[in-house]
Amino acid sequence: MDKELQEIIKKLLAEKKVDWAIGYEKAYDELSTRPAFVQDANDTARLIFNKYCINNLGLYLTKFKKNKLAVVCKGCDIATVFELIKEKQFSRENVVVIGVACEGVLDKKTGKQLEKCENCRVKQPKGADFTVGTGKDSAAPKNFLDVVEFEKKSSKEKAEFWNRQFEKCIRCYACRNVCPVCYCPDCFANRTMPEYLNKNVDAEENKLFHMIRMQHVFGRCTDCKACDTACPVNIPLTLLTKKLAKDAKELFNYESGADMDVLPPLSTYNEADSESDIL
Amino acid sequence: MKYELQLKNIAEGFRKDVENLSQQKISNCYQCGKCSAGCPVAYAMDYPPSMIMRMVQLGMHDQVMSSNTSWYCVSCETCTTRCPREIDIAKVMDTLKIMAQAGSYKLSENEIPIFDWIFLKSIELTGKIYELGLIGAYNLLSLHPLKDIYPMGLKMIIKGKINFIPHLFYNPSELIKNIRMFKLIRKKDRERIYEKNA
Amino acid sequence: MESKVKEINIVGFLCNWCSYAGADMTGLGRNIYPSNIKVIRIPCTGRMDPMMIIEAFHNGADGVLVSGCHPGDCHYTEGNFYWRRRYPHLKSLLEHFGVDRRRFHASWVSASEGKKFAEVVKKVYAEVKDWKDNG
Amino acid sequence: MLKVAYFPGCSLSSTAKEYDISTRLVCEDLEIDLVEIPDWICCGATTAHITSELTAAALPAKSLVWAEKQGLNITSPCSACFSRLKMAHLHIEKDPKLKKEVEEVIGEKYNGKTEVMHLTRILIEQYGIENIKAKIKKELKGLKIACYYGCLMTRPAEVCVNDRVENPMLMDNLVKALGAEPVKWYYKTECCGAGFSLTKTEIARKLSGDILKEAKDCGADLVMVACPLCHSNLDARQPEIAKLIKTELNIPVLYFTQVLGLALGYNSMDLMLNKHFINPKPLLKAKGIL
Amino acid sequence: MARIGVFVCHCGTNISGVVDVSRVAKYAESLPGVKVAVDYKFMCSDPGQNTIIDAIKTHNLDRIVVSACSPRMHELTFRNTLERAGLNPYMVEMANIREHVSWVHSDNKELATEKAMKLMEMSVSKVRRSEVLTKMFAPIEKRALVIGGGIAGIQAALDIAAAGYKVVLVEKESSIGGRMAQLDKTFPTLDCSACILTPKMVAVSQDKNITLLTYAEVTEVSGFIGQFEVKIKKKAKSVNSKCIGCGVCVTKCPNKKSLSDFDGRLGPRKAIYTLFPQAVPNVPVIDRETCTFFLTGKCKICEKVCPTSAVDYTQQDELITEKFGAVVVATGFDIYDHSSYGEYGYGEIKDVISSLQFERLISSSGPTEGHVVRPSDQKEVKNVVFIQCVGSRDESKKRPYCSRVCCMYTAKQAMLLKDHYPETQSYVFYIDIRAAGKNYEEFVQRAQNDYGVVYLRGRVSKIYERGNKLLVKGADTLSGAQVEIEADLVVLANGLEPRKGAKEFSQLFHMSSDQYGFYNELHPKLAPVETAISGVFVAGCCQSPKDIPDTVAMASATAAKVCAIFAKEKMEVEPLIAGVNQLTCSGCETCYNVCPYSAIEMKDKEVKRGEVRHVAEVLESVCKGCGVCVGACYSKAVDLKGFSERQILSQVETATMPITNS
Repeated sequence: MDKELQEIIKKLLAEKKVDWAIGYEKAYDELSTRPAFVQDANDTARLIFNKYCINNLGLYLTKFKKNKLAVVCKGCDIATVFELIKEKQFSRENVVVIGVACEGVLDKKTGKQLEKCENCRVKQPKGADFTVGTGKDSAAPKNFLDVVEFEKKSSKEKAEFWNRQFEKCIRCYACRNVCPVCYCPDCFANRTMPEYLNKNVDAEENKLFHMIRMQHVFGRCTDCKACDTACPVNIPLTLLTKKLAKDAKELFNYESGADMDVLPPLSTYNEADSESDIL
Repeated sequence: MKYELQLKNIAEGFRKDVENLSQQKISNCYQCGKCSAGCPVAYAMDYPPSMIMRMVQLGMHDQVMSSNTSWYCVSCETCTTRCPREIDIAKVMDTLKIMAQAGSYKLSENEIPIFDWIFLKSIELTGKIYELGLIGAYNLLSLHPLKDIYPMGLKMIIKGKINFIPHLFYNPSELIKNIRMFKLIRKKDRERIYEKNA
Repeated sequence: MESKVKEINIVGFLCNWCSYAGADMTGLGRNIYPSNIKVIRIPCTGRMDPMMIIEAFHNGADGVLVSGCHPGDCHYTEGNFYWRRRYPHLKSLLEHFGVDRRRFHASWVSASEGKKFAEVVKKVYAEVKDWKDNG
Repeated sequence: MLKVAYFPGCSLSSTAKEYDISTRLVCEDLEIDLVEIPDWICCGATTAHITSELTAAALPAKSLVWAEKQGLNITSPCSACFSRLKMAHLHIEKDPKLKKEVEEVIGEKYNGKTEVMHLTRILIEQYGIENIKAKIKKELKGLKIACYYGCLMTRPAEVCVNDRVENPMLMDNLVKALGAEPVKWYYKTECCGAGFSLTKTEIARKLSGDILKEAKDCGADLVMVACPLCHSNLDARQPEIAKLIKTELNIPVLYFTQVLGLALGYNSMDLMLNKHFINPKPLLKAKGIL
Repeated sequence: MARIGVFVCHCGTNISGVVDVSRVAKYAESLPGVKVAVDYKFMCSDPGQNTIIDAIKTHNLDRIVVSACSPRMHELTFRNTLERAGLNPYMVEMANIREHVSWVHSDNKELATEKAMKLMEMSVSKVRRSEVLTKMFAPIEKRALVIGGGIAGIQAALDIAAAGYKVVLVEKESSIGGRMAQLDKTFPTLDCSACILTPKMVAVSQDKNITLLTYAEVTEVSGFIGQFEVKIKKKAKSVNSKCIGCGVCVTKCPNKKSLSDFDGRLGPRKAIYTLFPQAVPNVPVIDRETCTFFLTGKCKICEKVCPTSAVDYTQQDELITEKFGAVVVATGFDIYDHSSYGEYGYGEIKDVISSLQFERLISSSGPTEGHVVRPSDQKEVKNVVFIQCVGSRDESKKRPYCSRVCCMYTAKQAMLLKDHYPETQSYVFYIDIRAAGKNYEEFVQRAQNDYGVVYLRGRVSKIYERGNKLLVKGADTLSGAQVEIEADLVVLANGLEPRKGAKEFSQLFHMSSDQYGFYNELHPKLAPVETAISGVFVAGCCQSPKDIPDTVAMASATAAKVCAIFAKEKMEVEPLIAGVNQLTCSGCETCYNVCPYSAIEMKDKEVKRGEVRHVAEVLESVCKGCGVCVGACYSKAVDLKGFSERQILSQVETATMPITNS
């Protein structure tokens, strides 16, 4: 499988179809991988794909967007690429998507498979230019059981829960930095005019940061779990990103990255939109 | 003119009492007279309905209570149906009757309260109306012992239209339940009226 | 525990063309409503940046009301349609973070609905008070 | 098959037995299942609502609760009972405080799920004029009928579902379907003074007299009613009224179920036509219906 | 550091009666940046404004907060004040402590004062973040559109044309004239309606500045003051411009199946018709829904008899698009349809007629040539009952308002009837007589004293049809008596209501309307002909019921307003529009997608030296300042002048802060 992947990229680079290829390579131990950026057709041998390739390489597309790129994508990462294309961060012609079949990736800290891989319906990538390997999609659709369970709590319990979580937050912004759709040139969190966010690190300010970030990525977040995995203090951000996915689906029947022709939910409207709850 | 308006009565909440008990906005009446125009018994009333509404607005408590108007209301609801201000005038008339009976006014009318009392007593004790008892008791108490006996009453009996034996509950526990219910209602009613009058 | 009237703080965002004018109409009709609402004038509910609402709650507002033109009446044709999409999503998200649903409301109040505006504020006040008193 | 809870009411078990019998006959013929409410108590009629609001709501509520439990709609041929049931239903629905009190007093919950319909609506609207037409055995040709609706089944407007308050047509349509001719008159919904029948009889006499006279003037052969109170005023008091207004009246007053029964082929004994004070048989014989 | 002045208005006692204004001013002084705070009786008065100007000069102020009434009322006034004082006019903010405080919180003066302080503080916070803005100008298309060819539209068009500007008058019927053309005589002078209207109609047709589009409707509107773009559908008349109005076609047309709406459906109307004899333009139209030729393909009689071959069956509807600088809406009214009154016979009793039908009956150009006869049997009448307030002052019919003209026209009709038929007797049932107008009360008195009309104070409960008479059952509440009248004819005084489709029409312009559908004026007293949409004015009964003199006055007022716009070289537009900070724009095109005016352009642009990025740019002349883009932008790169993120955020922060040291 790695061989096939390497050959495809080698060819793309050799034929000058792309300037850079973004893939995975082995890192410091057997359980670690890291992004690899390849410019030379003869340098492709280090590219690999295995169950520890947890990163969403879509993140790097916005950083390299002046070049023609090839990117190795798990099925789930492709949604990110499409979402970014929809947001005009680069054009489809400038990206070669190399889909890799994936049987689920593991969190090396726990050794367990990520929760999102359980009911994955894109183990066999869809919409890629090249596909390597074959995967078997899950029959069951994505479930939101944990979100539904959490929603049942009273608002007081919810607030207390998040306060506890965000007390841990050190505002390292890792979640933002690994988020493929957090590509704003100047994040609101850094602004001073107006100062949306106090620079103090305390539970309330941290919560404010996360609330605004979540609002900003609504309808764009593909629930790729990059932020959740990156968080050094284990804040369950997945509970938030999944909520976004659930709301987008339930309120506007929208799935990020699924359909290239549909505008993000907040960029459009329908005259027949629900009026319930409006006084 | 017969009356002089007592300005303090206007403020003293007779209108509010009637409004609260009937849940009708009497201040909304603008005296168009449509109720009086259509009332089939207005000819027999001391004051036509629209005038009663005005008198309630102005707090003319004694005149309203001593007039026969509400007692002559036959509850045909013609006024209610046609009122352009959406006031349920028939219900206001009911309320006035209820207030009159609960209060200590000299009723301009005793036939109807007597009839109602017997009527409801009959329901309390038998669950249904016992016509013969009803008519008999009513005639006795209203001092017209022979009213309607001849020829109509007699003919009714001949035609088998009137039962001699009252209906009874098949199940005695139902009877007890019924009497208990009436007791509870009376208690609640007292609370209701006193609460409003207080 | 009964909270004091004074302690309840509601921020209202009213669109200039319908709801702000409607609130002016409330004044012309002398309809009394709770004084807890502090109104911020915005050109259109489409201008309503969700961040501002999050900031309002963050800063300690007990309730937020956003009010605009009825659908189809927007001065800018379609601004309120965009708001109508942001509102349910934002409400749901805020609720997820523990902002009770009784604290955040939206309404349509036209320039002639002075009475309705008073009713809306009373309703929002009652809901926020209910949240404050009963959790 | 239509199935409804049946509330006959006090009058139908005494002064208006013929209405009860003809109702049951006709419904059996049309295969409408009338389930009589066991141990129903009086609706409170014209007295409860002027004595206490709570009594007026609590008495019918017992029957409403029973019907609701059975999952049935409720009907009564008597307009007074119908009106009390319907008004109780509406008042309880509108006034949560009253609802609470009523539930306390009767010791049961009422959810407002049952619909109260007058028997005319059950037969003419729910069962359907066309279906009735199909069952007619004898057309009532040549009979001029004044349909009299009275107050209680038409007013207030909330009660008068699917028909006009001021000029109801429900029974007129039935009469037309039966082959008879509905008389165009304007006293359809005037009050007969039923509430005062026993107490202020002079008023009942005057009002009923106006109605009978108008019916006569408009050329009606008979008056058709759907209420035992109207009937006793128009029929049993007719001789007194005639004497009072010094006019020959002699208009038979029939229940609509009796008229319908005639068209369905029942004879005068079945329908207990002999119970009426004004004997309808000569008229019906003259028209060739009996 | 900003130098802010705060001015608190008493508004007589409107504000000071509830709010402790001196406490508000005192609190203002304690706020950072506030150099001076004063309260004054009437801030908007000349001395009030001069106080502001003086304060600006003495304290060297650069920003102003006025705590007074609604900014919708006086924001412009105070912007001008600042300009006169040499400041940028956009450096003023208003705190609305009248409509939003004193008038609505009079139940608790303490809380009201605290709220007033807070609102003032919020405005101080906002003005502290205000920026200098420069005025913008836009071109004006000096052509007016008048919609509706009734007396209001006619008057407005004539007045605007007289000032030398071009006018397009659009009327949906085949002739102008409107409701007034249906009337016989007018109150309180009893002069003939046609005699005073027809000369005006002719003047319209002869005015070189007026283009008359009859049988036409406005279908789409876009743009804004100075630059409205309007689509007008000209329905096919099937008669072209060669027509000389001889009327032969109408006479010869064999198809008279339909009833004339103009005549209140009391008489027939041909398939080819003019509305009435004095129609302007006097060109007939073919109603394609009833014309035999259009239904069956046979007939063509009108084509054969036409001496100028003006009949053209092939004509098609035509859609034209025109530009206008201002619009006058004068779409008029309908009368209330009394078929919802069951007690008056559900509109089915033939001899119970509407007031407009009576006008047609008694008009000599009407279907009976002026003979008042019963529609049921064409017999003459003796006793006539008039019932007022049908569809007016009736909550149960959702028409609680007074229609203002019915008392007067009922008196007029009763008098006309007596004039024509001295042996008749009229009875009028009324609730209150509302005759507020010059010579109006005298007119109603004359009806009672000189014409013997019997006025009975009460609403009619029911009309019974008895034989060929109508039995009217009413009451006279003054005497407390019930009344029964045997009448030959009953005339209902139908109230006025908005035209059917008024609501949909108002949405074309995004005008607001009240719950009945009457269009809302901008201010009930001080801007009675303006609407919330600048450049769109309303005249006549589409705004509320009114009589002819009021309508004409209102129409002339709209004309003055239109001329005032056209007299300017260029249109001043508020610079409260969006702007993009391209350094922070991420080029996601969200703003581009949501902009209702397509005022955002996406460009590849060098934003930093050597860095070309895909970014948004606002087209300043197109942007209307709605701010939808600001609400949608994640990167916080778009902002709205006058309602910037900094301003609103500071308002939010202030609003949620407790009042200090109060």
